[in-house]
Amino acid sequence: MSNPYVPLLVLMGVAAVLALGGVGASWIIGPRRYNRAKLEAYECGIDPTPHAVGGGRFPIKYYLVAMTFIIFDIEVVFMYPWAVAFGQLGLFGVVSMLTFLTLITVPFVYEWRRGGFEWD
Amino acid sequence: MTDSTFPWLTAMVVLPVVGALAVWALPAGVRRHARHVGLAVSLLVLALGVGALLQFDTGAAATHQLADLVPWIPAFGVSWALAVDGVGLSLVLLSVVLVPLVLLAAWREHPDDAAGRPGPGTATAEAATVTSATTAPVVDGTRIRTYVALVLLLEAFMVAIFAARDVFLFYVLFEAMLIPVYFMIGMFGGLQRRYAAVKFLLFSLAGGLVMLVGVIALYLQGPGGEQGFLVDTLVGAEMSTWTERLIFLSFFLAFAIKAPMWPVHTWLPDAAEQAPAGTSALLVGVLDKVGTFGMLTLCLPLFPEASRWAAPVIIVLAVVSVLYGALLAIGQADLMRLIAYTSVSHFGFIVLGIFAFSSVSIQGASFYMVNHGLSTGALFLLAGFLVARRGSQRIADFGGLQKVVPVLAGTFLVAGLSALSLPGLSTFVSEFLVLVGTFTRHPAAAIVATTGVVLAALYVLLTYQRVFTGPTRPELVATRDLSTREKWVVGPLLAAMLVLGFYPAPALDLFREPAGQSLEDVGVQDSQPTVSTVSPAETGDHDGSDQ
Amino acid sequence: MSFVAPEVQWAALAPIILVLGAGVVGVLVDAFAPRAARRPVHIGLTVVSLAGALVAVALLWRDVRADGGVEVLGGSVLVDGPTLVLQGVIALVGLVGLLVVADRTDSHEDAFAPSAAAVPGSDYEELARRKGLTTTEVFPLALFALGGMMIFPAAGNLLTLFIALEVLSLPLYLLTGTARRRRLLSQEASMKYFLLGAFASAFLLFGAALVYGFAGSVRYADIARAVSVPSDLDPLLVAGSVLILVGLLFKVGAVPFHSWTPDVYQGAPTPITGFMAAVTKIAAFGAILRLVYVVLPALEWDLMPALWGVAVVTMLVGTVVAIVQTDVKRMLAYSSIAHAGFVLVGVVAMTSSGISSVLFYLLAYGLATVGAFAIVSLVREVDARGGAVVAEATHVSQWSGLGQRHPVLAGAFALFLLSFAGIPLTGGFTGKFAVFSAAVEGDLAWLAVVGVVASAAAVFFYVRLIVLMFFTDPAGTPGSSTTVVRTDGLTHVAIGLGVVGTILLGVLPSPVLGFLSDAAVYLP
Amino acid sequence: MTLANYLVLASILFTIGATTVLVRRNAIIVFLGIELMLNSANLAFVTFARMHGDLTGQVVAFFVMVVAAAEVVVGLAIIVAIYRTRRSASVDDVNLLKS
Amino acid sequence: MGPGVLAQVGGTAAAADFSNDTWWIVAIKAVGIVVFLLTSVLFAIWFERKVVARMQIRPGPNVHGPFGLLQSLADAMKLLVKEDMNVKAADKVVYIVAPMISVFASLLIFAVIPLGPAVNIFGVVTPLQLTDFPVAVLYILAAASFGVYGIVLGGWSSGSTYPLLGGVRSTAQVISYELAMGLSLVSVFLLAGSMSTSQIVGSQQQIWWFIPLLPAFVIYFISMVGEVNRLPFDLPEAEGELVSGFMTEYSSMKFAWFFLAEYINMLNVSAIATTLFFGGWRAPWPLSAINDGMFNEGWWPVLWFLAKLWFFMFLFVWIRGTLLRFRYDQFMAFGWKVLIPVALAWIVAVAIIQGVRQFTDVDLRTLLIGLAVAALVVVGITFLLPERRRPEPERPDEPEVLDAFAAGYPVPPLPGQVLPPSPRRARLAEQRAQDAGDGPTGTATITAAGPAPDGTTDDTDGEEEVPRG
Repeated sequence: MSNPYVPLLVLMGVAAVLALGGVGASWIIGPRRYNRAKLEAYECGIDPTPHAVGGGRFPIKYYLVAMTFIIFDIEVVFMYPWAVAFGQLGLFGVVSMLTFLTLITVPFVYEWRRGGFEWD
Repeated sequence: MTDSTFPWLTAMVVLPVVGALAVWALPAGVRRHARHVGLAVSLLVLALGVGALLQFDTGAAATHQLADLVPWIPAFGVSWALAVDGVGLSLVLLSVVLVPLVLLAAWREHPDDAAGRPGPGTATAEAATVTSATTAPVVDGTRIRTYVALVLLLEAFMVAIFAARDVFLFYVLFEAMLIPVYFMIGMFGGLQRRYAAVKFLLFSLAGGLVMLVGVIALYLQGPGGEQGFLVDTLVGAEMSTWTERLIFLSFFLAFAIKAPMWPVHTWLPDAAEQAPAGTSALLVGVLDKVGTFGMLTLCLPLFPEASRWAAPVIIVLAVVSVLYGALLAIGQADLMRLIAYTSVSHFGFIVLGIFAFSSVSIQGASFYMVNHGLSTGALFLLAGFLVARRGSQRIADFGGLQKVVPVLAGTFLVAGLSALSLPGLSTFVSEFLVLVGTFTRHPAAAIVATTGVVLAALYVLLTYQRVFTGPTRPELVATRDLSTREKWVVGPLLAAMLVLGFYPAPALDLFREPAGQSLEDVGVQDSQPTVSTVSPAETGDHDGSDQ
Repeated sequence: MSFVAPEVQWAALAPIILVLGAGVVGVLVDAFAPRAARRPVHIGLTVVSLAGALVAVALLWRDVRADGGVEVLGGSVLVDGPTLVLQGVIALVGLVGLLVVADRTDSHEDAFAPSAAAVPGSDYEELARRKGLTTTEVFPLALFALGGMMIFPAAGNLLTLFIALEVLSLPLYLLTGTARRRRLLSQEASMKYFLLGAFASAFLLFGAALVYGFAGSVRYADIARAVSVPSDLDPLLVAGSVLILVGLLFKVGAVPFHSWTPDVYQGAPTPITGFMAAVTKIAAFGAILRLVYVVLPALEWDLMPALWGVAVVTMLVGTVVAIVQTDVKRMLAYSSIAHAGFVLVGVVAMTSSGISSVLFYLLAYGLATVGAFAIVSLVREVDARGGAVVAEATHVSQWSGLGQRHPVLAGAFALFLLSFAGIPLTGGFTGKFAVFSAAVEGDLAWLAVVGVVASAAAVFFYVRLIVLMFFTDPAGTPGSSTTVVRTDGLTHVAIGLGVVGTILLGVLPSPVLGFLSDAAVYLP
Repeated sequence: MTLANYLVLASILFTIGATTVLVRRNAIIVFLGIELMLNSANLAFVTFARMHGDLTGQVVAFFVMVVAAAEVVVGLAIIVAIYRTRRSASVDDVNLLKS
Repeated sequence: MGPGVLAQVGGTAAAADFSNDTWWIVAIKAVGIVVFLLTSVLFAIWFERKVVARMQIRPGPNVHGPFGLLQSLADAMKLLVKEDMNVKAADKVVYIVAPMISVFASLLIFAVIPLGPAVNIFGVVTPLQLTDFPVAVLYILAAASFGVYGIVLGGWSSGSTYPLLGGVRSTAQVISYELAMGLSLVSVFLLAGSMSTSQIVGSQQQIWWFIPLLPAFVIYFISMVGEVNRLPFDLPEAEGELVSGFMTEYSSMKFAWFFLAEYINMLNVSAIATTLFFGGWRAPWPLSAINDGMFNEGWWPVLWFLAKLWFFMFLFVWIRGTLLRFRYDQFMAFGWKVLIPVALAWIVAVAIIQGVRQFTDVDLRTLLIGLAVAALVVVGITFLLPERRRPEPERPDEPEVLDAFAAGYPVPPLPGQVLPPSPRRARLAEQRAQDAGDGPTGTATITAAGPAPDGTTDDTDGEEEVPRG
């Protein structure tokens, strides 16, 4: 098996079959006795909040987290190859990565100071 | 006279610029003295002009003298090159003479100036503008310093352009002088001043930009280098026939717009109608000469072949201009428009003279330029006085003024007669020379153009009759006659016309040799040498022809 | 496989590092400095860094003149004559532009929102307004943009080009959305700019990929070598270079790719509009110049006709559409489109004078643009009821009579307009003359003719504004509709610099022209 | 499977992305189209890198990922700001500025 | 941290050799992984319930099968035969696919986890690992991130408020802690010189990385708990607030998949911790020395691996039994303000130490002394810095008088509010004032002192008067 990714495909196939099969099996086996209340969204028995239907709103802070995550995730992506090749890059690599980290830290500090990580 | 290395021409350019800046920067308290400063400066320039005239060697009028040559933009091959031959000098003098008169003419037309309101935009100022605009295009008092500064700036440009010996410099000035005129019309003109100003600017700029292409192309045809734009460098440049013709056309179009020739004259009546009288006098009297001056000093020497090629068409256009201008002048109801149309006719004569290619006609055309400046300047200024008194430009609003204001009527008549080239006035000499010179080469054109003289008599005399004769209209009874100041304004002009009419020889001396030189440049021989006033021996040593 | 650490000539990067470093420090200032101290510190930082960049450019110029330039970072950045000129011009014009950005008005109606992140009309915004906050982040953002712009024309490979493009664009997208007044307009302009800008940069990137596929390298020098040898892959190359040019032409607002310009110019805070109109164009044309003159000259027969067409259409559309505009900022936007066309005329000349003429034009245009928008930022509407100064008066009718009330300011604006129109004795004329003569020299006389026709038509709308300012009576009683707001004076300094520069470049352009023709030599 | 197929795929993706940008009116979708274009360019870069046996293309792809991330952040910030202002993210609604 | 260990960096261990694998070996391994995970989950659920029960001093499941071991199986069967509902407001396709994504992604990670060294399966010598490649850890992270889609899509597509908030919360949580997790792994790669799991395990022959990289391991451990939404970080499910969060609208097998995915993910992160920090399948120290490494060969290592794996599983349960749930802001603050900065600082420290050691002539002792001095200096400086005074929370100077009936129905006063004096009391006060009888100022004694002179400082810029148009 020369290509290391082929086994992955096999596993994915098995996993997919399992995932589909499980739901399918319960669909076949399970009883079906619906009524209106069962199909309503769950809100402790009172009528569902209308705005939740079709994509509700949620606090803006989540966007902020997502954006911050994207930036830092990219940073991490850069650090992996650097870490693996650490021995070959020499001092130049160390200094470059430290510079890079410094530059990444600056906005991090900025966001921190400006309350980007406060959850209120 | 004095140190011969004194840069007369440059001084005559720099002085008004400095004066304009000084006037513009006058502190708030003394702004009403702007006209004093302006007049003083313009008189100083006039003095310099006289000095330059004395310094000028009339014996070698075809040579460009009093030269100043400094590199300006070597990267483009542009130099600050000023020098004048006879024609240029005469036009420079015409400019520096007219400017103080124009300033003087505007002296009292801002009665509220003494209030000296520094803050612009108060309600009364607006009211004043509106009323003055409805009655007459007079100079608003609070903006006197702007007006004076603009006039001085314009003077600098005028002097420089008639002396420019660098094509690029000529072009730059050609365009730059539009700006002060534009503001003069737009800020101080009549009700339709915006329209007129924009029309003027767009026409001139369009022509100028076409010329710009020609300028660039011409440079590339020439030898180039750091003085590649000098006229002397460019004369005789090798170029293919059609290149030459196209470049010629680009230049000619710009000049034809400037010296309003039919059919690109339409901006002039509007501009003249709306501009204040002084501005019109400068605009038509001097500024538009840049067009004919350019034809004479740039087109002919730079594009001899193309000039010969285009001459028949141009002559036809010129004749059409003569007749068209005269005919329309007859039908005008507005005094200023009328004068403007007469100018269209006169410019037709000048162009005709230039492109008839005889030394006599060219000499006549050169002289015509000066004379037309004097007579039209006087007419506009006088018409301005009239309009200021009546508050209207409509000819129909006048009548019978002769009895009330005899001096005004008399001077107007003289100026008008000069416009129809009555013998004894200087215009007669020039017009006669033009027609004679033209006749030698294009008899038909000359004959047709001569009818323009008859038409001229019609429009001048009709106008005089409608304005000054007949029963005096009741509302005009109290009209003032010319004041001393106003007499001082028109007096010099009339005097000059008379003097040059009876004794044109000194002026003609200035033009004779340049005319011969032009003819030689364009490569045409006089068809009837006997008529020539040029001695053949003097034509060989022009500095620009022997490249 | 062994890795050899590259040797970096840091000195040659000094201008870029100074500016970007100041941006980084600026972020820290915003993080740590007390609120009251932020603005002064930012102004000091900005001025010092840009002045330092100018000095660095001047110092580098000696070496570059001697040896023609250096390749830094393995050819990623090329420091040669045009690079230094453009960096200097960018730093200079950027400095002037940032003076306007930095200014504050007496009426506390600044150009920038108290808190750009706040929802307009929300309590939070009201609170920020009452506390007198301003978005001081504009300074570091502008510095980052400037840093990107300084890299842009120096880029020596397609990757650097792309990165620089993004570094300069992203801050501008944000800056566009920070206007204090008409927030929604501003934000929408920001979004439009962002979407279209990202779209264009995607084109550039895909083009870069194709060119990389053709040449097997992203270095300009290698590509140029590969381009000169005909091969089967030529379609790849042509498609790639066209896509790259599309991305760049977008940045300069050339015509098929111009649709963002008027909206963004109108929506952005006016100081930012001036800043970006001037400096972005300089940087983007710098990049185009290098690409056209160094990388793709062998493709002249394939690309030039397209560029000619773009130049013609740009000039004509910019001019014609500007004529019908009634908003000053939109009009200036279309005028800037037309100017992009004029500059393109110089670019396609393909002569060495083409390079220097473009550089000169950009300098003249940049100074006048910054000055013009600075003036626009000062002319404000007055609230009819309270008499308070509110938003900028950008409708042309509101400018009527300005020349009578504020003759000096209106005079300066008229000067800038005349410079745009290319009236002699202004920098604009010298620039136009330079590019047109370069075009004629490059056997493109017809293009110069089109350019001349377009500039003749363009005069119309510039003149119309002058007519309004000087020849029309102001509407209403004085100060009731339109006024000029008083400021700390930085804007006036910028306007003054613009006026002086415009006149000097018009009357005595010789030293600059001489210098530029010396500098207009690219590293191979 | 030849490498050229990857190029065809990249071109198709690029076209889809560009079409999305031009046709769809929702800002987020337009934005996704742009991301698709960037990634198709990445694919092209990596494929060419493989063809030329040269690492540059892969390095470029890395940088492009970073840039795309930065673009996402800036773009989302702008879109969210408008969204909060207008409670809508459709490009059609952005009509204050005539296009 | 012996010098020998660190010197090993640079010479990376050999990767596992898969060249002998045939298609049926691969199939066996793949199916084996899935079966292993499913049974492990069943066991884990029982294990958790049992352990928690013991901690709470109760028996836990003990009815079905020996020790109640079949309890989980029974639960699973129950879910399978339950009614399968699709909520009306749901976005149908996404709603159904979301749980599948979750379980699908969670099943993938074990593909690159080495359960043991090369063994002989039906005559084929093959490593006890489905596959491996140079960026295996990157693959793990990718698969883990993919799993988040299941949660967020499930929450979004349900068309209901609780799931939406739960899904978003969960996403924010996972991505926040994924950063710290990713950063903590960097130092492992740095020392191991590889991202291939088998090579990382191979590189831990001398020492398990959790010893020299203890801070990284701690960060990893914390973030792995956060990553799988377990107590004390189980905010997305937070029964008290969100009634199970993103799973609220799910029932039957779809619910089972989410549930399954959560437990598989616990196994996953435990396996990763084992592989990256605890030597993978390697025998613990005293055993590894026995008989020339006998316990590191053959099928023995599977035992060590499972032991370590279940050690981590036990920790999960232990924590659940011990700790309380975080508040959401505490949780996010902890992630962003503690874990990530510490992780960054740790990377810098490792990079500097390794850089100086490898590329310069400075020896370790000097380096450590230098670092200690630097640390002391920094600490000293922090002592010198003036302590930031926390701004006093704004206390309302005077209790606000509440009009209890303003809304039309009576409401009780909030903190800082007081009810107005009752009419009777007011009369009384008036009476007293008159008794004092010395002037009209008397009434001032009971009314609040006038409005506090605040706000004046804000007004100095004079912006108040500017109307907004």
